[in-house]
Amino acid sequence: MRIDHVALLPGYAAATTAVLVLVLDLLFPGRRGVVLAGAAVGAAATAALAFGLALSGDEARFAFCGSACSFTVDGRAAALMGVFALVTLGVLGLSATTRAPMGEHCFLLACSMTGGVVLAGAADLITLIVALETLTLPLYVLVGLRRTLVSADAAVTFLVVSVVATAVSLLGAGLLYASTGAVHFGQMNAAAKDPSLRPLAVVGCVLLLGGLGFKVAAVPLHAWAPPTYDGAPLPVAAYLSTASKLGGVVALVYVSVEAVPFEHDVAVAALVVLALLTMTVGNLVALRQRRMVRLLAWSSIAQAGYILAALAVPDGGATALTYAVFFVALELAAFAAVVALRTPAPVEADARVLVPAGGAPAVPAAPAPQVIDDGGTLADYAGAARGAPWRSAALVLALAGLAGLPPGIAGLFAKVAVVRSLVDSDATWLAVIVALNAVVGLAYYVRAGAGLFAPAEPGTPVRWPRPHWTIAVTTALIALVALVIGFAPQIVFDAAAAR
Amino acid sequence: MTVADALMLALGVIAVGAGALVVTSTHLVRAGFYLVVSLGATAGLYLMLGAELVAWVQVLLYVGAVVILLLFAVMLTRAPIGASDDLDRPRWPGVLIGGGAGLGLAALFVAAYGWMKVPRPPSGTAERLGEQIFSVWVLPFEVVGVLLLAALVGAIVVSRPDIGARR
Amino acid sequence: MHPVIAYVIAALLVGLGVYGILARRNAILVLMAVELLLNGVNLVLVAADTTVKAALPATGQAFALFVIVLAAAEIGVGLAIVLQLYRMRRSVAVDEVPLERVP
Amino acid sequence: MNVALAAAMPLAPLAAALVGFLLRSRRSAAALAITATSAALLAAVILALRFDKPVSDGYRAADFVDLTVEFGVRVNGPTTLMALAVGAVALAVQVYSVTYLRDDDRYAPYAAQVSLFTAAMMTVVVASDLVQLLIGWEVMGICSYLLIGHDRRLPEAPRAAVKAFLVTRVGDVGFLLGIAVLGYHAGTFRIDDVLAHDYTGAQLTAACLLLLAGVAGKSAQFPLHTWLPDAMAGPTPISALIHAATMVAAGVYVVTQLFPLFAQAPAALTVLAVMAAITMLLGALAAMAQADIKRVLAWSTVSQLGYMTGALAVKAPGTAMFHLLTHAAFKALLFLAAGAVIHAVGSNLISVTGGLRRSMPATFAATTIGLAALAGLPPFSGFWSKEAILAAAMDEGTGPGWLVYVAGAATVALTGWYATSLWLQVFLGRPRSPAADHAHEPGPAMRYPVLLLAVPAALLGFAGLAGGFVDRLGPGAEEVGHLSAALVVPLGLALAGAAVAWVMWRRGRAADVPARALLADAFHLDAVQAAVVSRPVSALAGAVRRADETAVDGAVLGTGAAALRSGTVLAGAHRAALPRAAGAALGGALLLGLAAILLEWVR
Amino acid sequence: MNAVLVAVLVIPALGALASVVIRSDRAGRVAGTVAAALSLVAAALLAVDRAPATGDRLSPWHQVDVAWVPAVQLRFHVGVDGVSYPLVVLTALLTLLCCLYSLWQVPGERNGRQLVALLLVVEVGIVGVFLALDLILFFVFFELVLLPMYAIIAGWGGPERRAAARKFVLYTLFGSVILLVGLLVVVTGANTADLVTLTESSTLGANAQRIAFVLLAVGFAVKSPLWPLHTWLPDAHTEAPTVGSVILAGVLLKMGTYGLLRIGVGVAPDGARWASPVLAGLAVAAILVGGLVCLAQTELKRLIAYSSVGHMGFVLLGIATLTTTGFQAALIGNLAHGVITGLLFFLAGAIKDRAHTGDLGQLGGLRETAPVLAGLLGFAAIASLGLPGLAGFWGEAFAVVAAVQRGWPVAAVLAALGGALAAAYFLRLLRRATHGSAAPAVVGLSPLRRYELAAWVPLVLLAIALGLVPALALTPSAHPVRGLTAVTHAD
Repeated sequence: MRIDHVALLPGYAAATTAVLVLVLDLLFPGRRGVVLAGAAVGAAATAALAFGLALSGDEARFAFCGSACSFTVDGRAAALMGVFALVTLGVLGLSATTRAPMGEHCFLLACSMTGGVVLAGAADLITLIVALETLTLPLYVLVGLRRTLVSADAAVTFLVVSVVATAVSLLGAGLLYASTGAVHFGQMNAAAKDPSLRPLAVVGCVLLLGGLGFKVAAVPLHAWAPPTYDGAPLPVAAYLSTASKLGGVVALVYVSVEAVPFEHDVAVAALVVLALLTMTVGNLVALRQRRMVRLLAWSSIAQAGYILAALAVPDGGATALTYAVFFVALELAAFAAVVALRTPAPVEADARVLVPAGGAPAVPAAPAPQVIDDGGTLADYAGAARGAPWRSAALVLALAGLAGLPPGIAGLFAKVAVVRSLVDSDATWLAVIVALNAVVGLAYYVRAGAGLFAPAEPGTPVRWPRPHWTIAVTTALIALVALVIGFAPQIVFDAAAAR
Repeated sequence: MTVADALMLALGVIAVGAGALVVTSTHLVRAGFYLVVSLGATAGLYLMLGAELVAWVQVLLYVGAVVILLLFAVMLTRAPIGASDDLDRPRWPGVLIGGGAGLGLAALFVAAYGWMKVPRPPSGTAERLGEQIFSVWVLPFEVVGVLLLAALVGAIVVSRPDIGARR
Repeated sequence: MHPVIAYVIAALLVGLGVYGILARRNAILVLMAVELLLNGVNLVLVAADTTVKAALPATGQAFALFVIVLAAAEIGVGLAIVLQLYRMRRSVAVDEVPLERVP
Repeated sequence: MNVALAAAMPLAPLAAALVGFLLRSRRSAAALAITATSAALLAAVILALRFDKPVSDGYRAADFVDLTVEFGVRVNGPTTLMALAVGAVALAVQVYSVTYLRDDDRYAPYAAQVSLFTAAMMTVVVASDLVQLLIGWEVMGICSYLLIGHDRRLPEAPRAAVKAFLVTRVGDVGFLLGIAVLGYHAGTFRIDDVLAHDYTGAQLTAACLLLLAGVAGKSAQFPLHTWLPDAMAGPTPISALIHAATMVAAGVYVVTQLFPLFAQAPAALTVLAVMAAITMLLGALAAMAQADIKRVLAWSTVSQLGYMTGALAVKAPGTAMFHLLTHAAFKALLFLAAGAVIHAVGSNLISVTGGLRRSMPATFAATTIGLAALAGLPPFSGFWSKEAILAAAMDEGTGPGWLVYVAGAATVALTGWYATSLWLQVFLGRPRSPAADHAHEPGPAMRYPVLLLAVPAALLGFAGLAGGFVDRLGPGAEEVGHLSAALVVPLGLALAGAAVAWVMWRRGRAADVPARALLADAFHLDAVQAAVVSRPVSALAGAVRRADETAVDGAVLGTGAAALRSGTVLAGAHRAALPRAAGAALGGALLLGLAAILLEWVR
Repeated sequence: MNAVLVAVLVIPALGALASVVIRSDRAGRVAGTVAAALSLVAAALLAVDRAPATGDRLSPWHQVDVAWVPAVQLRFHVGVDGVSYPLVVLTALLTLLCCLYSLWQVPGERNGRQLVALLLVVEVGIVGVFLALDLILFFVFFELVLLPMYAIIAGWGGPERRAAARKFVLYTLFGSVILLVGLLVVVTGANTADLVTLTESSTLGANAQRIAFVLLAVGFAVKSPLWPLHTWLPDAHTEAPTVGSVILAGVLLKMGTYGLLRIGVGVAPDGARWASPVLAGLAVAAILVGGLVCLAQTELKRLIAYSSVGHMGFVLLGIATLTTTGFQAALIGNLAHGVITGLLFFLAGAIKDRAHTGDLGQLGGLRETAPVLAGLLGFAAIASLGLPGLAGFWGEAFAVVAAVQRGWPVAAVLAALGGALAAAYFLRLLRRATHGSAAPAVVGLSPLRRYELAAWVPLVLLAIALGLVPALALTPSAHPVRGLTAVTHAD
């Protein structure tokens, strides 16, 4: 039983962060700033350790090795750990004005981060699924913490679909074990000789991938995403659409590339089907969205489709991860800009949204309009370009990047990478479909972006209050990162390819 | 057709039957109790398959905790104790997909294993399993710890609105 | 003994769980159905130990343990959330929870 | 030196034109234009005097790698004569215009456009490269367009201008293609090299026929002649310069320059002969029935151009050249004189003139000379050139030759008729309107050019007796200056025509020609053209536009709309409750599993 | 000199930045204009001390080659040669003129510095496209143009601007994504994205070349635009502000034709030869359709836009012939169309701004009320109908010659007739707009301003210069063009 604790350092750091937050919350009740700072420091430390690990050496590190290891940290895994930590850091930065209890908010985020960090290194199905569950479960709660009808609905939707999906992937994992007799990626690969058990393996593989598809909101396991994002507090929605999705991508890559290459063509077939459905449905429905967050949600569904498409070709894993990282940066930038633009109203407003136990409407009620604490409709952004030019610029940058156009060059390179890997493995037809979907995508990104420049309709007093300074700084930093990796994308490409 | 098979069949019939009642009964509370029965029967099956530890954990955790939780929830949601007819939605999707899944899987297993015969697994695997968990599976074990802690805190913070009101 | 019996039972449990998830209106009943489904999965895992030549014996049982714990955690949080929903709506009927939202 | 002189002929007016477009005051504009034109004329004169042997020089202007275009000059006998004629007429017109456009506030651009035209015509004359020639050729066309449209008072002017340009442009399509064929096979567009190149018969026939299309357009040959009569909407001096003396003759000139090619393409020459025969008869017949002085002259121009092309058709380019020069002289004279008459009576209509003999003696004398030359009465210039053409046609002897001869002879009679008739109606008898009563001679600036032009119109024919001149006309000028007994036939016909006209005039029925309406409308060829070309094209245009907007663009918009609709449908599918999400997830998983199994089985 | 090469790209970018960050509107516009002027100087400087020709197909005068993203084989490899140089200068010139124009006149008089900044960004993109010697880099610059142009149309355009801008951006993006696939087919097939290498020694299989060329051709055809992929153009032109139309018609369309020649033909010569008849057929169709639609068109800017379809048809016909004559004709045709149509749109904008209508039915008698404007319009129209002696002639006449050369008499005849059609609709335009008696709409027009003349006169002079001295454009490109045809005829 070999355990390389260096490999585990980021994990330890993450878990410690969670505990630290809990302690701080006890020691300094009501001191939101302290708790937030503590969590941020922890996340930063995790990120630092992870990237240090990534740069430390070329050879991979292993832990918990019996006949096979259940935890492997190579350059790619370490970098992914770092990304998880950074995303968490960013979301923490955006949470300064969240109306959720800060202690629990930060604690749950830290737990989720722990799940992500472990997931990045997971090398067997059990660890993978447990880590993934750790990444997800705190989010049920976080989604519900807005304590409005909408967010309660969102939480339940998320919970039910997620539980179902977990069950499906567990069933798949079970069938895989039943057919291969192993759960460690390497060994599963080696096993699976018995032809009579192949059907089990096939179905298991497909079910596992399908279940994991839920995390990236792949059609048909996508329907939870829009209501959940829209109901969740904005920072949590940001986290859902970035870290959580990245987790799904990592899991998919590990499973399809590491665990079940022996069922590769089946996996590919499944992934292609998922990819086509996902990108097309996502883009088409996004065309009809009127609410900013829902539009982002549907667009992120479509983006997941591109990732799946990349996964569907041999050695598309690196491309998929690359795309995912670019996407995470841009999506986070978009949400950051939305948060910065939609600065929550004063706290007193709470009383109006918090439906007191007892007298609640039995029918779904629209949220109290006078309280700005969600993404709002596209029309709500009219005049932003004039009132808040820099925040709008950040949003436009992010949207352009998501559409794959300059100035968001990161997105452009992401698209190029995916199309390239598709063309490279003679899936030109799929490349063309991806390309055409990008056109549909631009249609709604442009609509959202142009909304910022539309003149604010008279009557509604549109004011753009200065955001909390942490939100401002975080937004600036994230936008900067999104811009910079556009000009130095090779970093990401290398990290995604490093083994 | 050995004794073991007969026993397994019997337990299986109980488990499945109770399960069927769980998803069809018009009494919330009774559904909970049927769930206990079904889970218990499954625990028996675990024993037959030589997985004592799993069986006992099942009994303790599920029958002891989960079902109690469920029943509390039933009460807290002021659900009618008696029969209520609004528990079910249109059945056909469930029948279609559920039936498809169950029968499909069953067919799959039958096709895969047929009437294969295996020696009855030796009992007393508990300690082996225990040490395995604390050696090979210690990482997921630790992570599960974090997970449970998160679940605990989460459950508390969600179910106590006054926390949200605190600043 | 013939493991196929266990497997078929597991399959049927899974099917019942799926049916329950789709056919029940009450969120709590839905969660019960999920338990049933996961129970089926566990049975598959445990039964697998008897049939497959495992690289590491009893892996299925270990897996099953973890699944039980995961299920428990999910139920815990899940019920809390369902209760919150009940506070908001005075009802736990899942088909009153809309996916679409009128802006 | 000769090269420099030749280059100066187009460049001087060109410079004047470019500067002239910026000028405002009419005085400076007039001074500039006249100076430049005089310079060009002077250069032409010196060149004509100094000319000894053909020269050609130029520089590579455009490099298309395996084809090159050269700008340069190419001087030979006909060049010098043509340059002389162009320069002289241009100068006369410039001077004449100063007075004629006395009260026109857009005189300055007018003068610049005339200068530009002069430059373009000179370019055609001296061009050493087919593409360079094409440049001059088309710039002439645009100038003609601009100048026809100059008169803002005439509502029909813009239409006539557009028609003139478009009809010639259609011909130029052929011209361009012909040049392309020649240049492509020869690998160059230099005229000397093209003439030297050895083409296959098919290539030559194709190229020559294509070139003829352009010639027909510019030189108003049937069936592309319809623009010339309408072009009379332009100011009279323009009609004299462009639509009588120079531009319309350019087609003939170009053929003479390229004649070695045509000589090897008998098919093209036959076509040319038919074209010429129809054109001269058509022109003469139409001229008989016109009520408008300028239109009479315009149709007579068409008919005379028919003579020239006829000469070309019978392989007598020199003779054609000769007639070109004499025609330039007397037709310019006639137009300018007509301008004086119109200026005096304030109308183009013959019916308002009459008895101008006394009030406008100078104009009367000049017109008499011009008409006599037109009718081909000895000893005026027209007589000599026309005789030469008919003689050449007779010598040719073949079918085309006879065709040209017969048509020519018939045309002589008709020409005699309408020339005399015009002369009698305008100048003799009694004034038929108060305006004609008070008519008076125009100012000197208009009078002297007329009188000066009268000199060559009267005497240019005798140049045909001078050997040196005949040599300059280039090949195929054998008949020039040689009178034979055969000339009694056309002469007699001409006199007969004149006599008939006199008789009819005496009876006061000068105007009522048989089938007047038909002839006046030139056999309704305009209507035919409109029905066959114009209206179908505009109908097609409308159809294409509709198709482009509904079908092509419709497909695009349809795609967008379809995407939106399907988006709506799919979004509608999500307007449901939570269980559908779970159902979708489970159902999807189930379907994936089944699909996988099927995939497994088919393998 | 390589510093200058980079400067041509950097100066406008900095200018754009400056004009955005500077608070005062006026100062911002001035800063941008200065940057445009500097970039024009830099662009002009590119012609001096050229490197000796190394290859015989593509040998840049100057080049900069830096690794950027090895993972997608992207190198920052830019260079200029005889084919791209004139276009670069034209781009810089037109941008400068548009900036000058915007110094005084901005539609709606709202935030002109942003407009100037966008113009400069567009310049960066277009110049980058012309300079790029790496396929992926080419694509990056190709995409860079999209959103700024969208913003120009949507921000400063006419009443229907939103729809038009939307159509523009989506349609052209459709083109460029197809283009991307084509480029990547080439890159993955030849395992390099370096244009010089690919052009000098194409290792692409015949089949790959065909697929690649079809995809590339579709991509570039949308941009050019080639019938029947042209319908975004009329709307965009009609709604765009004057400067937008000028840039759009003047240089943006050239990215398509340039790309088709430089990349389509240069990289996939076999594919080009295989597809050239179809391309020629579509080009001729474009010429005729463009002409006929113009003949039935009643809106000034729309008419000019459709005339662009026809003119670009000539350019594409020239390229399709795959002869040196055709290529040279295409290149000079590009320049001529840029100059003349730019001028036409300037004039159309001036007329619409004054008369408040572009409907030919309501215009008329312009030469009575605004003789200079009418004269310039006449000049531009005559130049645009391909009158010999002006810029437009060479491209169109020699496209026809090239068709004859290639042995496509029918195409030649139809194209030449298309030329006659051009004359028809332009003279119709002049007759409707300038001749006749003054219509009420054109009575009392404000006189021409000095800055307007300043923006137009260079184009007028250029049109004359290119017409009389075509060598200006033809000489530098002679060498590379010879090389290109050497590729396409290597059987």
